[in-house]
Amino acid sequence: METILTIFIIFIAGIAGTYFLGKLNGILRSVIFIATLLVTSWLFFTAVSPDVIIEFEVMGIMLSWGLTPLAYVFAIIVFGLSIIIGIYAVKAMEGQRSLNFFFANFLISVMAMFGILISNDLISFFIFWEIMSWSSYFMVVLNHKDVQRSGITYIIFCVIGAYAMMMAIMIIYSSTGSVMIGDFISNFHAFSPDMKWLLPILLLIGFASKAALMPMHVWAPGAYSNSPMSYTALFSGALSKMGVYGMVLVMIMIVQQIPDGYWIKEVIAWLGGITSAIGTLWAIKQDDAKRMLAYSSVAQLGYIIVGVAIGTPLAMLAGLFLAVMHGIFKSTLFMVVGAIERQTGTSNFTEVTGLIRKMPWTFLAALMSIIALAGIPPLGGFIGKWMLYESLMGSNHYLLIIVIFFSSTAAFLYCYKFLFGFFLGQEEKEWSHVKEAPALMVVPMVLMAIFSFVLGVFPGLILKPINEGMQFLGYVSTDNRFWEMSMIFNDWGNQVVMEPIVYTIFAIFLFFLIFLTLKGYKNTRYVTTKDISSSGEIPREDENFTFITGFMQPFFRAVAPVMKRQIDKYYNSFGKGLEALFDFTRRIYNGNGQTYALYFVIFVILLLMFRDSLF
Amino acid sequence: MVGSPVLLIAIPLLAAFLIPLLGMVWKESVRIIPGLVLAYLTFLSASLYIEVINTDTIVEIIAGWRPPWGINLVFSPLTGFLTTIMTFMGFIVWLYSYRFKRNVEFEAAKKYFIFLMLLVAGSVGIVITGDIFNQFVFIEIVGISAYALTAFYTGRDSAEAAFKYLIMGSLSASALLIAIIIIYSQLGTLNMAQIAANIDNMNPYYRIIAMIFFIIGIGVEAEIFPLNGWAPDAYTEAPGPVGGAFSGIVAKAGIYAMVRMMFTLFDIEGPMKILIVIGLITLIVAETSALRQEKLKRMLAYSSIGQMGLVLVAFGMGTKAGVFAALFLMLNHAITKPMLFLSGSFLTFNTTEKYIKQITGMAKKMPVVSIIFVLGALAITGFPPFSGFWSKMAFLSAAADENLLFIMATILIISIFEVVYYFRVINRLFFFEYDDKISIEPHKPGFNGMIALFVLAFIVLMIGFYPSSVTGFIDLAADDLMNTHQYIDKVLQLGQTIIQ
Amino acid sequence: MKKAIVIFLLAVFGFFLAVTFLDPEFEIDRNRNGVKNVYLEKTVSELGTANTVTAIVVNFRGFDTLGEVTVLFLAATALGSILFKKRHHIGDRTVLIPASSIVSAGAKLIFPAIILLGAYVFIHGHLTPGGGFQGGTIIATGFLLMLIAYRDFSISHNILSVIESFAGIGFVVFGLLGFMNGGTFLQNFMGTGVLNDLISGGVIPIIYILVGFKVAAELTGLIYTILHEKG
Amino acid sequence: MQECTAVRSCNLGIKTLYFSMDTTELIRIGVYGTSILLILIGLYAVLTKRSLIKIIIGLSIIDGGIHLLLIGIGYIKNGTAPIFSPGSENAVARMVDPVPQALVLTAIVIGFGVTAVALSLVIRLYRHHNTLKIDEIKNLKW
Repeated sequence: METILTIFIIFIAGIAGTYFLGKLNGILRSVIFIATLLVTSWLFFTAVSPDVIIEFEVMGIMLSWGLTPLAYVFAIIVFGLSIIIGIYAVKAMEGQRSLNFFFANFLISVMAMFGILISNDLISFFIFWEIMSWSSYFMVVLNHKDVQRSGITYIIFCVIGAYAMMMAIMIIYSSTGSVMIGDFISNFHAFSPDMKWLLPILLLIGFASKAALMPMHVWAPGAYSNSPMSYTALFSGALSKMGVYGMVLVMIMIVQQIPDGYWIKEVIAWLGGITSAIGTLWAIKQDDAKRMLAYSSVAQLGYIIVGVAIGTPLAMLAGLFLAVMHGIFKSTLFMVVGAIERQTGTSNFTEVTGLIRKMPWTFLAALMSIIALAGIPPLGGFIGKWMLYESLMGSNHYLLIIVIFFSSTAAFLYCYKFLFGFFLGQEEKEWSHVKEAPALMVVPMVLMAIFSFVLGVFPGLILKPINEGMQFLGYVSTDNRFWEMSMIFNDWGNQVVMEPIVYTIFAIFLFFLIFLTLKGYKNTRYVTTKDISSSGEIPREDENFTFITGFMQPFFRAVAPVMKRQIDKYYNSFGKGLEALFDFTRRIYNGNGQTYALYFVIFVILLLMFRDSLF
Repeated sequence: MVGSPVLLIAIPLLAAFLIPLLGMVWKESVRIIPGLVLAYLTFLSASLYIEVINTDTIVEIIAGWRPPWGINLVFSPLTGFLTTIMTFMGFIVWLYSYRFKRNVEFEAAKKYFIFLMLLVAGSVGIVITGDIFNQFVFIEIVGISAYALTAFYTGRDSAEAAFKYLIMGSLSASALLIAIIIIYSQLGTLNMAQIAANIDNMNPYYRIIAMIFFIIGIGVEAEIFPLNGWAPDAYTEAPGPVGGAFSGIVAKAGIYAMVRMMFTLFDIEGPMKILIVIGLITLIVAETSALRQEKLKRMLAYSSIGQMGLVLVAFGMGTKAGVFAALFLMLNHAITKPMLFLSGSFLTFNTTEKYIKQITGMAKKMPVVSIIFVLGALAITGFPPFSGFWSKMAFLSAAADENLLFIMATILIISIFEVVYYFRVINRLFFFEYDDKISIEPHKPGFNGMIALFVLAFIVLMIGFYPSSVTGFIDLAADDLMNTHQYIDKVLQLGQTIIQ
Repeated sequence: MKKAIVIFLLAVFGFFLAVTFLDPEFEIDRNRNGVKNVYLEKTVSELGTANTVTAIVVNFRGFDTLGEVTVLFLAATALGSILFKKRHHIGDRTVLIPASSIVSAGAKLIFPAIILLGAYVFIHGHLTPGGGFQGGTIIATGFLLMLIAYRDFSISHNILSVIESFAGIGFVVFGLLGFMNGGTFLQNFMGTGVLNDLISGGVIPIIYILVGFKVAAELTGLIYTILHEKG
Repeated sequence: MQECTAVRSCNLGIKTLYFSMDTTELIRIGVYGTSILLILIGLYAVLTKRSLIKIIIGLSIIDGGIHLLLIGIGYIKNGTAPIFSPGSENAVARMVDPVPQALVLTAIVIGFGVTAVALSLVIRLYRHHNTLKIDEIKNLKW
């Protein structure tokens, strides 16, 4: 039996077991759930080798499964994240509704992502893609919140993407007679010029919809913020990377074969840049941590796409590295929000303050992730961004670099807001009862934070698989010669050259933290958030004067013109207009039998009159 | 030889005449006998179908007169395929409606089951007959059973729906008769095979006129666009299982009749613009009308009409791949849409209006039925790994082969609407809180109904995970439809051997 | 306005119909190699039936007739189903005007004659113009006359239903007997006898008589149901 | 398929009607003309009359026209009934086509059945809506 098939069987057994045995006993459900994830990951990391290819035939179409080095990089994200998030979810979801469904569906999502990664052909790729779509959809609406709006928006963009992809797949199948990704790539030059443009664009629409690229990003905030946080961690961390995976394949393998494909790359890169800028701006504006992180995810995926779209070796390295890092720190942050929401009951910055003493470990995880997100040196995000800037410089995208730099800097604002809003500032009495999250939730978060530190200091750990994946994509091997690509790597390529500085900074930082924690208990004067007598204003009763209220007003005044035009609104009015139109057209069926008889006669006459052109 | 195709018609008719007599003796028999008959028909049809696949097409002659003179029944891989689906679905609908409403009285139940049985028998007749006038008679049998079933419930607007259906049905019957008149006056025969053999001798003008009247005559049963005003009303007002029977059985028979006419009778080669145009318009109008429906069954009805349009487009491509896709779509639709209708009518059991908002949060109360409904919705919108995906894929692949990019794009865009309205219902069902004020009192589904639903769900999953289990059959059926000469030869050579 | 549109549409439609049917060429190809000649030839030689139309209706295209009988049966059943009420009062007539004495006296006189005529028509269906449908209809008119003439004239629904069922079953059973004896459904498996004898034509007269009974019973039932319907 | 002549439209039978006053032609055109007229009258009733009963009458008139048309195509010059009697066996050539007659028998019965069902539906509708106006009976729409 092939290992891949074994993994699938274990997954299916796990899904069934989680759902049906879970009805009997909650502990049994958790055990099966975790065991499924562990066993499949173990099997994957130990026994799956890239050379094994399984082929079988469905409806006369040859399908084939096998692991490519590129997919391996993404599989690391998927399996790594799913185990850690899975452990977190077991505790975090306690007491929520439809748990059997949640855990079974979680496994379905993981299985679908695994399936996407091992698909060597477009049909099974598409099947798993769609399974991922609907399973994630059911997670988005699982909370019964804003179902008809954000849920439907999500599914619309899912199917737009999926159908664009399906159209491309079917055109490929009917012209080449094969659905193998490899065959498609090698036969691409034989397509007609029109198809050479149409196919990559359709495929890119499909992938961009999952990766939340700019015109198709509107689903992301609603979907990310409405799913249970334990799933959003996976959603933003791993699921959206599937879109990136597809884009990598298309951008490198296909677009480079188009004579004028340069323009597609530029357009996608710019879209990525604009996405990151807009996402960042909107993230700053949010008051709800979930929505903020959702917009932040959109922005971060923008960076990744910029890297992938530029396509120079360093840019690709940066993109993929950022993809891994984003998976790690963004899922940590979502887990943090999940923990805070579980402990306090809300995820709004303006309500919760001063949790640093109540939830120190959560704070630690949040801090590390925020640092990674903002791209401050010792942590992983820095290296990714550095490489991205360097590659943009190297490929003369100076304007784009400004956009990226702007959004990257602006990201500090929401990072600060997140950290400050939740953890720092005065403690409110309201939140005095809040306790640290259970160990089962804290450990995964801290573990992830440690990962992002380790990868920031020893990026070689993850750069090696990425490098192999890039060789698969046709890049020249740079194995162990990373210093040639970027100046920040040391001679062996597995560490960052400024490691002594990093260690120092980190040690000072840690010391400072401990100092603050110890000192802080003694010299603090407690005032409520309403107490702003120092500023000489008299607040009204209904105004909520935390630090977060009216945060960054001057900044927003500056960027207001950009934010006024919101793409969601256009989509909304377009959708409303369509519905109104259809509501009008269905009045054709006016309910009068006589009118139907009149249609009958008109139809006969029309057919008789246009018989020459119709038959 | 397990039996003869003629038994597919004779047995239900015999049973229909017998039921009133037996009902006087043993009241329960009016419910049981139709079930036995339909089970027997399913068995007979399936075993004949297997035999036909392994050996050769059966051409059954009636009254001892060889094909050009007598009426003949053709049981080929294509007709056998459809017949088996129809009889099976008939049995499922019977299983579901056995004790559907406990309070239905004996008289009403007797009539209901007679109509249901004859609806199935008539649809089977439309499919297996080899004579155009005979097809007309069967269309009328189906029509009258359908009117009566539509108007089954008193106290609702069912009579209104039935009356609209009747007006359209009656007009279409007239059109069909005109077509038959033209054909008979030109060719002097009513046998499909002989018409097909001689169609080239026919004056091209009359050929087109006859075709137009045929399209209109059959179009009402096949639910094509301007003629389908009755369909949403009838589907809505008919009893729940009957909606399933309409979409699973009657519409299929209508589509078959139209396709047989285009492919065999008038022997059109290549793409058929008319079918593509009509199918696309039907699809667009129906799916967009479904978008804002407030009633569950009406929404399902529009969806059903839309799917029929899709099937017509697929047939209209006129290629083997197109026919394959169309038959696959028909199979999936025949399984899935009744599944939706049946589970939907359990969900809205205790209401006559069947508003979608009345099933808000019903999944908490009726989880299994709701899950089956979702399964059907996912299958019909073409989400893998359920059955609808494969047929949609086959369709798109056929369209891509013909380079019909515009049609592919149109259909995919329309599919988005389909996804939207189905998911709105799913959301209401699962992801809304049950609300005493809006939602209706849940109904405990009957044992037999659940079995029927489980069987359908099993088939949906089976086709979804292992499409090769049915594609072989569909492939044979598509070959059979494409090969007009074989059809003519098979039927007419019987006659020739007798003459000499 | 609406009428003008309709008239315009109908004018266009009528034009097309006229172009189709009034064209002399419509008749040109007629019956070149039609089935009609075979029917005319074989009716005498193989079926021994004088009336070709009957032979076609009952034998050559007997399957149609079976369907047709089913349609009638369905219509009768549908009527009962559509007008079904929980408590069906028999005896409450919608038509309440009493018939004049001339009608009632005449009806009594004419009724047996009508029945006899109907029976004659369907018994001789294979020899003379007429047959089961025509005869059945005549008999039903007789009952209609009686229903109009006498307000308290009533017919047992059960008896009608039994006749209907037995006739229908008989039709199918004769078809199946043909299936067993001759190999095909509705086959004329009995000896044909001498042309123009009353007992000739094999099963054709038998089936047509059954059809006659069935039609008579069904039409009477239809009339009876509608007549007793309170609006 | 494509070569069907557009000129045909002008080629009505009217010329024949005036210039070759054959009895057969007259009968033929009379029968067909009448049946077309009946169909149109029936359609007119169906499309414009508001009363359900009149619509049903219209449907029946359409049926009647079509039955007439059906019978019409079986007619041949100086034809006799297709019934054999002693001594008339050789009259086969003069017998009219029996098939349309058989078909029309079936069609009439079917039309009758449909009409009966339609009338019963009208009774139900009247019971439910208390009106016979078709444009007032449209609870089911859109």
